[in-house]
Amino acid sequence: MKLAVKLFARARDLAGTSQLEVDVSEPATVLELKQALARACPALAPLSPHLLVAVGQEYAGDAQSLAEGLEVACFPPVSGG
Amino acid sequence: MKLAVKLFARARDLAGTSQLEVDVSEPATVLELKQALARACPALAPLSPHLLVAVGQEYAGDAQSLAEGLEVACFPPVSGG
Amino acid sequence: MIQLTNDPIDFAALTEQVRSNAAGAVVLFLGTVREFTHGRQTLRLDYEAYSQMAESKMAELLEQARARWPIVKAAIVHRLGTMELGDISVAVAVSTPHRDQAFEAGRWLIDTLKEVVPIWKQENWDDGTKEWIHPGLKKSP
Amino acid sequence: MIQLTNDPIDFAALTEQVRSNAAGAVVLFLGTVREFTHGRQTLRLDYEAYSQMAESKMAELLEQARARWPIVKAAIVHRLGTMELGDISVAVAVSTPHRDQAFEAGRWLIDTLKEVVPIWKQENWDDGTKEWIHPGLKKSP
Repeated sequence: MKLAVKLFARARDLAGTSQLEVDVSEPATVLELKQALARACPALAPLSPHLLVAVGQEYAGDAQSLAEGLEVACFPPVSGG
Repeated sequence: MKLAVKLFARARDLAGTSQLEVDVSEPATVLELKQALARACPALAPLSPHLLVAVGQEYAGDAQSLAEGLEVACFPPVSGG
Repeated sequence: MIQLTNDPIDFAALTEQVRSNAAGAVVLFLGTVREFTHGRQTLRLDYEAYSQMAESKMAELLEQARARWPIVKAAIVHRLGTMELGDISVAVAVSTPHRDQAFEAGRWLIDTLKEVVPIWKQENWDDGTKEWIHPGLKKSP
Repeated sequence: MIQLTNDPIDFAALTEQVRSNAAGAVVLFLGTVREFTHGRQTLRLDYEAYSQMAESKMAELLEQARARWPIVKAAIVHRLGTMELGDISVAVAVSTPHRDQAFEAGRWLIDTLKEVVPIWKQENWDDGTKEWIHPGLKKSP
Protein backbone atom coordinates (compact mmCIF):
# COMPACT_ATOMS: atom_id res chain seq x y z
CA MET A 1 0.00 0.00 0.00
CA LYS A 2 1.04 3.58 -0.47
CA LEU A 3 1.25 5.82 2.58
CA ALA A 4 1.64 9.58 2.51
CA VAL A 5 3.94 10.44 5.42
CA LYS A 6 3.88 13.95 6.82
CA LEU A 7 7.31 15.28 7.81
CA PHE A 8 8.15 18.07 10.23
CA ALA A 9 11.04 20.26 11.36
CA ARG A 10 14.52 18.93 10.50
CA ALA A 11 13.01 15.80 8.92
CA ARG A 12 11.12 17.98 6.45
CA ASP A 13 14.20 20.12 5.77
CA LEU A 14 16.41 17.08 5.15
CA ALA A 15 13.83 15.42 2.92
CA GLY A 16 13.12 18.69 1.13
CA THR A 17 9.39 18.04 1.27
CA SER A 18 6.61 18.11 3.86
CA GLN A 19 5.08 14.86 2.62
CA LEU A 20 6.73 11.71 1.28
CA GLU A 21 4.89 8.89 -0.40
CA VAL A 22 6.26 5.46 0.49
CA ASP A 23 5.25 1.98 -0.59
CA VAL A 24 5.04 -0.80 1.98
CA SER A 25 3.75 -4.31 1.50
CA GLU A 26 0.76 -5.34 3.57
CA PRO A 27 0.51 -6.19 6.40
CA ALA A 28 3.00 -3.52 7.44
CA THR A 29 4.27 -2.29 10.79
CA VAL A 30 5.71 1.06 11.86
CA LEU A 31 9.19 -0.52 11.74
CA GLU A 32 8.66 -1.47 8.10
CA LEU A 33 7.46 2.04 7.37
CA LYS A 34 10.66 3.47 8.89
CA GLN A 35 12.75 1.13 6.74
CA ALA A 36 10.79 2.11 3.63
CA LEU A 37 11.26 5.80 4.50
CA ALA A 38 15.02 5.33 4.82
CA ARG A 39 15.15 3.67 1.39
CA ALA A 40 12.90 6.30 -0.20
CA CYS A 41 14.82 9.18 1.30
CA PRO A 42 18.45 8.48 2.26
CA ALA A 43 18.77 12.11 3.39
CA LEU A 44 16.83 11.17 6.53
CA ALA A 45 19.55 8.72 7.60
CA PRO A 46 21.19 11.02 10.24
CA LEU A 47 17.83 11.27 12.01
CA SER A 48 16.64 7.73 11.60
CA PRO A 49 17.41 6.24 15.05
CA HIS A 50 15.54 9.16 16.59
CA LEU A 51 12.54 9.51 14.33
CA LEU A 52 9.13 9.29 15.97
CA VAL A 53 6.09 8.02 14.15
CA ALA A 54 2.50 9.07 14.77
CA VAL A 55 -0.39 7.07 13.35
CA GLY A 56 -3.82 8.61 13.50
CA GLN A 57 -2.23 11.46 15.48
CA GLU A 58 -1.06 9.10 18.24
CA TYR A 59 2.52 8.05 18.95
CA ALA A 60 3.09 4.56 17.54
CA GLY A 61 5.63 1.92 18.54
CA ASP A 62 7.64 -0.09 16.02
CA ALA A 63 5.32 -3.09 16.26
CA GLN A 64 2.11 -1.19 15.54
CA SER A 65 0.42 -2.24 12.35
CA LEU A 66 -0.55 0.21 9.64
CA ALA A 67 -3.55 0.37 7.39
CA GLU A 68 -4.35 2.36 4.31
CA GLY A 69 -6.11 5.66 4.92
CA LEU A 70 -4.57 6.31 8.35
CA GLU A 71 -2.81 9.64 8.83
CA VAL A 72 0.90 8.95 9.28
CA ALA A 73 3.57 11.43 10.36
CA CYS A 74 7.26 11.15 11.06
CA PHE A 75 9.33 13.66 12.99
CA PRO A 76 12.37 14.13 15.24
CA PRO A 77 12.05 14.77 19.00
CA VAL A 78 9.78 17.67 19.92
CA SER A 79 11.05 20.97 21.33
CA GLY A 80 8.00 23.15 21.93
CA GLY A 81 7.46 25.23 24.99
CA MET B 1 12.32 50.42 81.76
CA LYS B 2 9.02 50.95 80.03
CA LEU B 3 8.46 49.33 76.65
CA ALA B 4 5.57 50.10 74.30
CA VAL B 5 4.62 46.76 72.74
CA LYS B 6 2.71 46.78 69.46
CA LEU B 7 0.03 44.11 69.21
CA PHE B 8 -1.55 42.63 66.09
CA ALA B 9 -4.47 40.46 64.96
CA ARG B 10 -6.01 38.28 67.71
CA ALA B 11 -3.49 39.56 70.25
CA ARG B 12 -4.71 43.10 69.66
CA ASP B 13 -8.36 42.02 69.80
CA LEU B 14 -7.85 40.11 73.09
CA ALA B 15 -5.92 42.98 74.67
CA GLY B 16 -8.37 45.53 73.34
CA THR B 17 -5.55 47.83 72.29
CA SER B 18 -2.92 48.00 69.56
CA GLN B 19 -0.18 49.02 71.96
CA LEU B 20 0.49 47.97 75.56
CA GLU B 21 2.98 49.64 77.84
CA VAL B 22 4.84 47.21 80.09
CA ASP B 23 7.47 47.72 82.74
CA VAL B 24 10.48 45.39 82.90
CA SER B 25 13.53 45.67 85.10
CA GLU B 26 16.85 46.07 83.31
CA PRO B 27 18.60 44.09 82.01
CA ALA B 28 15.60 42.38 80.43
CA THR B 29 15.16 39.58 77.95
CA VAL B 30 12.35 38.74 75.58
CA LEU B 31 11.23 36.00 77.99
CA GLU B 32 10.89 38.58 80.78
CA LEU B 33 8.95 40.84 78.42
CA LYS B 34 6.52 37.98 77.69
CA GLN B 35 6.04 37.38 81.43
CA ALA B 36 5.47 41.09 82.02
CA LEU B 37 2.94 41.16 79.16
CA ALA B 38 1.04 38.21 80.68
CA ARG B 39 0.85 40.03 84.03
CA ALA B 40 -0.15 43.33 82.45
CA CYS B 41 -2.79 41.74 80.24
CA PRO B 42 -4.22 38.41 81.47
CA ALA B 43 -6.51 38.38 78.42
CA LEU B 44 -3.51 37.35 76.33
CA ALA B 45 -3.11 34.10 78.29
CA PRO B 46 -4.77 31.81 75.68
CA LEU B 47 -2.21 32.96 73.11
CA SER B 48 0.82 33.13 75.31
CA PRO B 49 2.63 29.89 74.40
CA HIS B 50 2.35 30.88 70.75
CA LEU B 51 3.16 34.59 70.84
CA LEU B 52 6.03 35.77 68.67
CA VAL B 53 8.13 38.77 69.57
CA ALA B 54 9.87 41.09 67.13
CA VAL B 55 12.54 43.51 68.31
CA GLY B 56 13.68 46.16 65.89
CA GLN B 57 11.43 44.48 63.30
CA GLU B 58 13.33 41.19 63.56
CA TYR B 59 12.08 37.97 65.14
CA ALA B 60 13.64 37.63 68.60
CA GLY B 61 14.25 34.50 70.68
CA ASP B 62 13.46 34.29 74.39
CA ALA B 63 17.09 34.94 75.38
CA GLN B 64 17.49 38.12 73.37
CA SER B 65 18.09 41.19 75.49
CA LEU B 66 16.02 44.33 75.22
CA ALA B 67 16.97 47.97 75.43
CA GLU B 68 14.97 51.11 75.78
CA GLY B 69 13.99 52.76 72.51
CA LEU B 70 13.84 49.55 70.48
CA GLU B 71 10.62 48.90 68.60
CA VAL B 72 8.94 45.86 70.14
CA ALA B 73 5.96 43.96 68.75
CA CYS B 74 4.12 40.85 69.86
CA PHE B 75 1.78 38.79 67.72
CA PRO B 76 0.38 35.30 67.10
CA PRO B 77 1.52 33.12 64.14
CA VAL B 78 1.26 34.83 60.77
CA SER B 79 -1.29 33.87 58.11
CA GLY B 80 -0.69 36.13 55.13
CA GLY B 81 -0.65 34.99 51.54
CA MET C 1 10.19 45.02 43.81
CA ILE C 2 8.06 44.54 46.90
CA GLN C 3 4.87 46.32 47.85
CA LEU C 4 2.03 46.37 50.35
CA THR C 5 -1.07 47.97 48.94
CA ASN C 6 -4.69 48.59 49.77
CA ASP C 7 -5.64 48.55 46.09
CA PRO C 8 -6.46 45.62 43.81
CA ILE C 9 -3.29 43.92 42.56
CA ASP C 10 -2.52 44.47 38.87
CA PHE C 11 -0.97 41.05 38.21
CA ALA C 12 -0.55 41.76 34.49
CA ALA C 13 1.61 44.82 35.16
CA LEU C 14 3.56 42.85 37.77
CA THR C 15 4.23 40.04 35.29
CA GLU C 16 5.29 42.53 32.59
CA GLN C 17 7.74 43.98 35.12
CA VAL C 18 9.60 40.71 35.52
CA ARG C 19 9.75 39.77 31.83
CA SER C 20 13.23 40.05 30.32
CA ASN C 21 15.19 38.91 27.28
CA ALA C 22 17.54 37.23 29.75
CA ALA C 23 14.75 34.96 31.00
CA GLY C 24 13.25 31.90 29.37
CA ALA C 25 10.69 31.35 32.11
CA VAL C 26 8.27 33.42 34.15
CA VAL C 27 6.20 32.01 37.00
CA LEU C 28 3.38 34.03 38.51
CA PHE C 29 1.58 32.88 41.65
CA LEU C 30 -1.69 34.45 42.75
CA GLY C 31 -3.34 33.81 46.09
CA THR C 32 -7.08 34.37 45.71
CA VAL C 33 -9.95 34.47 48.19
CA ARG C 34 -11.53 31.01 48.14
CA GLU C 35 -15.19 30.58 49.03
CA PHE C 36 -15.05 27.24 50.87
CA THR C 37 -12.55 25.99 53.48
CA HIS C 38 -13.23 22.55 55.02
CA GLY C 39 -16.88 23.02 54.13
CA ARG C 40 -17.20 26.42 55.78
CA GLN C 41 -18.21 29.37 53.62
CA THR C 42 -16.20 32.58 53.54
CA LEU C 43 -17.94 35.87 52.83
CA ARG C 44 -14.75 37.97 52.75
CA LEU C 45 -11.31 38.24 54.30
CA ASP C 46 -9.65 41.10 56.15
CA TYR C 47 -5.86 41.29 55.98
CA GLU C 48 -3.70 43.35 58.27
CA ALA C 49 0.08 43.72 58.50
CA TYR C 50 2.83 44.93 60.75
CA SER C 51 3.68 46.97 57.70
CA GLN C 52 7.28 48.10 58.09
CA MET C 53 8.44 44.69 59.29
CA ALA C 54 6.40 42.98 56.56
CA GLU C 55 8.06 45.09 53.90
CA SER C 56 11.51 44.46 55.27
CA LYS C 57 10.83 40.70 55.46
CA MET C 58 9.50 40.66 51.90
CA ALA C 59 12.66 42.44 50.70
CA GLU C 60 14.75 39.89 52.64
CA LEU C 61 12.90 37.03 50.92
CA LEU C 62 13.79 38.44 47.51
CA GLU C 63 17.44 38.74 48.54
CA GLN C 64 17.51 35.18 49.84
CA ALA C 65 15.86 33.88 46.68
CA ARG C 66 18.43 35.75 44.57
CA ALA C 67 21.19 33.98 46.51
CA ARG C 68 19.66 30.56 45.78
CA TRP C 69 18.44 30.87 42.20
CA PRO C 70 19.63 32.83 39.14
CA ILE C 71 16.71 35.21 39.29
CA VAL C 72 16.51 37.78 36.53
CA LYS C 73 13.69 39.80 38.11
CA ALA C 74 11.24 39.16 40.92
CA ALA C 75 8.37 40.97 42.59
CA ILE C 76 6.01 40.40 45.51
CA VAL C 77 2.87 42.40 46.18
CA HIS C 78 0.54 41.75 49.11
CA ARG C 79 -2.80 43.48 49.40
CA LEU C 80 -4.21 44.57 52.77
CA GLY C 81 -7.72 45.43 53.91
CA THR C 82 -10.98 43.76 52.97
CA MET C 83 -11.10 41.32 50.07
CA GLU C 84 -14.12 39.76 48.44
CA LEU C 85 -14.38 36.25 47.01
CA GLY C 86 -12.00 35.76 44.08
CA ASP C 87 -9.91 38.84 44.90
CA ILE C 88 -6.14 38.52 44.70
CA SER C 89 -4.51 38.84 48.13
CA VAL C 90 -0.92 38.20 47.05
CA ALA C 91 1.07 37.98 43.82
CA VAL C 92 4.59 36.62 43.38
CA ALA C 93 6.27 36.93 39.98
CA VAL C 94 9.72 35.65 39.13
CA SER C 95 11.74 35.25 35.94
CA THR C 96 14.79 33.01 35.49
CA PRO C 97 16.74 31.57 32.55
CA HIS C 98 15.13 28.10 32.91
CA ARG C 99 11.75 26.92 34.14
CA ASP C 100 12.81 24.67 37.02
CA GLN C 101 14.41 27.70 38.69
CA ALA C 102 11.31 29.85 38.23
CA PHE C 103 8.99 27.20 39.69
CA GLU C 104 11.30 26.52 42.63
CA ALA C 105 11.91 30.17 43.43
CA GLY C 106 8.23 31.09 43.08
CA ARG C 107 7.19 28.22 45.30
CA TRP C 108 9.82 29.04 47.92
CA LEU C 109 8.88 32.73 47.95
CA ILE C 110 5.18 32.14 48.62
CA ASP C 111 5.83 29.30 51.10
CA THR C 112 8.32 31.39 53.05
CA LEU C 113 6.17 34.52 52.88
CA LYS C 114 3.40 32.55 54.57
CA GLU C 115 5.78 31.50 57.33
CA VAL C 116 7.64 34.68 58.16
CA VAL C 117 5.98 37.84 56.86
CA PRO C 118 3.88 39.46 59.61
CA ILE C 119 0.53 39.61 57.86
CA TRP C 120 -2.67 38.09 59.22
CA LYS C 121 -6.03 37.25 57.76
CA GLN C 122 -9.36 37.30 59.45
CA GLU C 123 -12.14 35.08 58.14
CA ASN C 124 -15.63 36.53 57.84
CA TRP C 125 -17.73 33.35 57.83
CA ASP C 126 -21.20 33.21 56.35
CA ASP C 127 -22.70 32.66 59.84
CA GLY C 128 -21.63 36.19 60.74
CA THR C 129 -18.63 35.19 62.89
CA LYS C 130 -15.13 36.52 62.43
CA GLU C 131 -11.97 34.56 63.16
CA TRP C 132 -8.31 35.47 63.00
CA ILE C 133 -6.33 32.70 61.35
CA HIS C 134 -3.23 31.79 63.37
CA PRO C 135 -1.67 28.50 62.25
CA GLY C 136 -0.96 26.18 65.16
CA LEU C 137 -3.49 27.83 67.47
CA LYS C 138 -6.88 26.54 68.47
CA LYS C 139 -9.78 28.46 67.03
CA SER C 140 -10.91 31.51 68.90
CA PRO C 141 -13.68 30.80 71.42
CA MET D 1 -9.04 25.62 27.18
CA ILE D 2 -6.26 24.85 24.73
CA GLN D 3 -5.17 26.90 21.74
CA LEU D 4 -2.50 27.18 19.07
CA THR D 5 -2.19 30.70 17.75
CA ASN D 6 -0.06 32.82 15.47
CA ASP D 7 -0.80 35.93 17.51
CA PRO D 8 0.89 37.27 20.64
CA ILE D 9 -0.39 35.48 23.75
CA ASP D 10 -2.61 37.56 26.02
CA PHE D 11 -1.46 36.05 29.32
CA ALA D 12 -3.57 38.45 31.38
CA ALA D 13 -6.78 37.30 29.67
CA LEU D 14 -5.67 33.67 30.07
CA THR D 15 -5.08 34.17 33.79
CA GLU D 16 -8.44 35.89 34.22
CA GLN D 17 -10.04 32.89 32.53
CA VAL D 18 -8.80 30.47 35.18
CA ARG D 19 -9.59 32.60 38.23
CA SER D 20 -12.49 31.31 40.28
CA ASN D 21 -14.06 31.70 43.73
CA ALA D 22 -13.45 27.96 44.15
CA ALA D 23 -9.68 28.45 43.84
CA GLY D 24 -7.24 29.80 46.39
CA ALA D 25 -4.26 29.57 44.06
CA VAL D 26 -3.44 30.41 40.46
CA VAL D 27 -0.13 29.52 38.83
CA LEU D 28 0.79 31.00 35.46
CA PHE D 29 3.86 29.80 33.57
CA LEU D 30 5.22 31.74 30.60
CA GLY D 31 7.94 30.48 28.29
CA THR D 32 9.73 33.46 26.78
CA VAL D 33 12.37 33.80 24.06
CA ARG D 34 15.72 34.02 25.85
CA GLU D 35 18.62 35.82 24.23
CA PHE D 36 21.52 33.61 25.35
CA THR D 37 21.78 29.80 25.45
CA HIS D 38 25.13 28.31 26.52
CA GLY D 39 26.79 31.55 25.46
CA ARG D 40 25.23 31.61 21.99
CA GLN D 41 23.03 34.51 21.02
CA THR D 42 19.53 34.02 19.65
CA LEU D 43 18.06 36.56 17.23
CA ARG D 44 14.62 34.96 17.02
CA LEU D 45 12.86 31.60 17.14
CA ASP D 46 10.54 29.95 14.63
CA TYR D 47 8.00 27.51 16.00
CA GLU D 48 6.07 25.00 13.95
CA ALA D 49 3.56 22.34 14.95
CA TYR D 50 1.84 19.25 13.70
CA SER D 51 -1.22 21.24 14.58
CA GLN D 52 -4.10 18.79 14.85
CA MET D 53 -2.02 16.30 16.83
CA ALA D 54 -0.57 19.09 18.99
CA GLU D 55 -4.06 20.30 19.87
CA SER D 56 -5.26 16.82 20.69
CA LYS D 57 -2.17 16.18 22.87
CA MET D 58 -2.62 19.48 24.69
CA ALA D 59 -6.26 18.57 25.39
CA GLU D 60 -5.10 15.15 26.65
CA LEU D 61 -2.62 16.84 29.00
CA LEU D 62 -5.41 18.89 30.56
CA GLU D 63 -7.51 15.75 31.03
CA GLN D 64 -4.61 13.90 32.63
CA ALA D 65 -3.86 16.83 34.92
CA ARG D 66 -7.52 16.98 35.96
CA ALA D 67 -7.31 13.31 36.92
CA ARG D 68 -4.29 13.95 39.14
CA TRP D 69 -5.04 17.30 40.78
CA PRO D 70 -8.26 19.04 41.88
CA ILE D 71 -8.03 21.58 39.08
CA VAL D 72 -10.69 24.26 39.05
CA LYS D 73 -9.73 25.67 35.65
CA ALA D 74 -6.74 25.28 33.36
CA ALA D 75 -5.60 26.62 30.01
CA ILE D 76 -2.66 26.11 27.66
CA VAL D 77 -1.83 28.37 24.72
CA HIS D 78 1.16 27.84 22.42
CA ARG D 79 2.15 30.40 19.84
CA LEU D 80 3.52 29.39 16.43
CA GLY D 81 5.55 31.27 13.84
CA THR D 82 8.37 33.74 14.36
CA MET D 83 9.05 35.12 17.82
CA GLU D 84 11.39 37.91 18.82
CA LEU D 85 13.44 38.11 22.01
CA GLY D 86 11.23 38.32 25.07
CA ASP D 87 8.11 37.13 23.25
CA ILE D 88 5.91 34.57 24.98
CA SER D 89 5.93 31.22 23.16
CA VAL D 90 3.75 29.30 25.61
CA ALA D 91 1.47 30.04 28.54
CA VAL D 92 0.05 27.55 31.05
CA ALA D 93 -2.46 28.77 33.63
CA VAL D 94 -4.04 26.63 36.31
CA SER D 95 -6.19 27.27 39.37
CA THR D 96 -6.71 24.90 42.29
CA PRO D 97 -8.03 25.15 45.86
CA HIS D 98 -4.50 25.09 47.38
CA ARG D 99 -1.11 26.29 46.15
CA ASP D 100 0.84 23.03 46.21
CA GLN D 101 -1.63 21.60 43.70
CA ALA D 102 -1.35 24.61 41.38
CA PHE D 103 2.46 24.53 41.38
CA GLU D 104 2.57 20.77 40.81
CA ALA D 105 -0.03 20.77 38.06
CA GLY D 106 1.50 23.79 36.30
CA ARG D 107 4.95 22.25 36.44
CA TRP D 108 3.71 18.89 35.18
CA LEU D 109 1.76 20.49 32.33
CA ILE D 110 4.70 22.44 30.92
CA ASP D 111 7.18 19.58 31.50
CA THR D 112 4.91 17.09 29.76
CA LEU D 113 4.03 19.49 26.96
CA LYS D 114 7.72 19.76 26.19
CA GLU D 115 8.00 15.97 26.01
CA VAL D 116 4.95 14.95 24.03
CA VAL D 117 3.32 17.81 22.11
CA PRO D 118 4.54 17.85 18.48
CA ILE D 119 5.88 21.38 18.28
CA TRP D 120 9.42 22.28 17.26
CA LYS D 121 11.52 25.38 17.54
CA GLN D 122 14.22 26.54 15.18
CA GLU D 123 16.98 28.77 16.50
CA ASN D 124 18.05 31.75 14.44
CA TRP D 125 21.53 32.38 15.83
CA ASP D 126 23.22 35.75 15.57
CA ASP D 127 25.83 34.28 13.18
CA GLY D 128 23.08 33.85 10.60
CA THR D 129 22.69 30.09 11.01
CA LYS D 130 19.43 28.32 11.70
CA GLU D 131 19.10 25.14 13.70
CA TRP D 132 16.12 22.95 14.54
CA ILE D 133 16.20 21.95 18.20
CA HIS D 134 15.64 18.22 18.68
CA PRO D 135 16.52 17.04 22.19
CA GLY D 136 18.77 13.99 22.15
CA LEU D 137 20.07 14.61 18.64
CA LYS D 138 23.44 15.95 17.65
CA LYS D 139 23.37 19.43 16.25
CA SER D 140 22.68 19.79 12.58
CA PRO D 141 25.84 19.83 10.45
